[in-house]
Amino acid sequence: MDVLYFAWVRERIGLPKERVETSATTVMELVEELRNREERYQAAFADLTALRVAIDQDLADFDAPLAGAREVAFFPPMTGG
Amino acid sequence: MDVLYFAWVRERIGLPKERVETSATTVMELVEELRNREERYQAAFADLTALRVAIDQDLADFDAPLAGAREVAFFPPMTGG
Amino acid sequence: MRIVVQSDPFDFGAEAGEFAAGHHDMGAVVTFTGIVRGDGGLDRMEIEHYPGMTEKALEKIAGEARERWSLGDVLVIHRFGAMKPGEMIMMVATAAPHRKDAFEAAEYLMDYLKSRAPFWKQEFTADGSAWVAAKDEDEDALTRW
Amino acid sequence: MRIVVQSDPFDFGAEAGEFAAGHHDMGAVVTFTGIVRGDGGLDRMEIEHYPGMTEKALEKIAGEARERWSLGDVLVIHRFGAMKPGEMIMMVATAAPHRKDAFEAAEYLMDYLKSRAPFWKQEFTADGSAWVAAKDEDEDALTRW
Repeated sequence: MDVLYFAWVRERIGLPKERVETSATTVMELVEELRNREERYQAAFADLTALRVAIDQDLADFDAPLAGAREVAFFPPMTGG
Repeated sequence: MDVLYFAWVRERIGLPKERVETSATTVMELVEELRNREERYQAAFADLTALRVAIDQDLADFDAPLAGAREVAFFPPMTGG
Repeated sequence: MRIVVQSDPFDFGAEAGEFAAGHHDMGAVVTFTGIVRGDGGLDRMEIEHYPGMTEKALEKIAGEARERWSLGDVLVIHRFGAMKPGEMIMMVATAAPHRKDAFEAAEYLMDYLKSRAPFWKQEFTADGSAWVAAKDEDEDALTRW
Repeated sequence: MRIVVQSDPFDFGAEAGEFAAGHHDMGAVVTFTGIVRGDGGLDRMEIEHYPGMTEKALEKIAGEARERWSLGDVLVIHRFGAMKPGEMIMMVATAAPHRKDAFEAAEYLMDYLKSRAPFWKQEFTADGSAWVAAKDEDEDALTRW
């Protein structure tokens, strides 16, 4: 699946998008996998209350299932308007 | 003093403005004087809850004093906007 | 602050654009414009007003809004005379550092302008004319401020 | 209903004027526009967004407003990329038969757009850059709807 990062999440991880092969069944499992990769992921995912997630471009919860998801995005709370 | 009429008050009385010599000390006394003049005044002032009054271009109450007033206006509730 | 009372049409887009462009230190601009609705077979609307008191009342209302909210600027334009369905009757615009102030001040201006500025609307249809009656809900709207 | 997401500047006055002129059966048009404020020594703002999701989120928010209020039309324009103090960031416009609906729908659009549309602001000053933090009050604003 495609994993996208925006704003300071993108900056901490150092890239806007990557292809991830995973057997994670929930967003939280995916986060755990990414955290175990490298320190920059740990830094980005240190405080989940400061993060939001979207599955296939819809806002979702961290315990949401990933079944069938093509695109998961992580980002800080939005600041539009 | 000048007495002005607007909207359907003007239509009922048949003129927009007139000079009135009066010794009325309050708006209510002026209304009574006008009511005693002719039927068209009675028609215009029949229901005071449907009327508003301004003294020298400021909204006022019917029991407001007229001392020093140069201009008194009677009209229905406003419908601007 | 600019208060305009006129019978001529005004260019809402140009006024709104100019108002917003003039306020680079304000983060939020809200505009409201009232348009003559064509429903009910309306042919035209005529608005009577009280020259002198109208300007005074609008300035008072705008001044009260400026005391109550943190505003950079206020614009009120209100027409009188005859207008056809689709024509703009009036507009208000508010500029503020924050959107809450801009919104609330614009609603306050509208609520007071409706019931406290000396304008009277008369509607003309093929059947004749009728003065628009003030609505209880417009008077009630003032109680929230 | 028109939703526009673009990096180019837009002409607020022209958009507002065209929107209002197109709605002769609506009595009330409300617009909001957000402007880059120059305070705090801001040199420029850059807005990042999530192409694809942005349009989807804005359409959802506008659709919800149309279900909730009696609206004739809705316009949302939101920019991304770099902009200087004084430039317009975004605008919404609502047209409704009555002013209460037009005002409430515009405020609803703004409240949701602030916290639910995937935009992120970054401020640049002479000292460097910082991501704008979401405000608790913006999240709290959603609870009133």
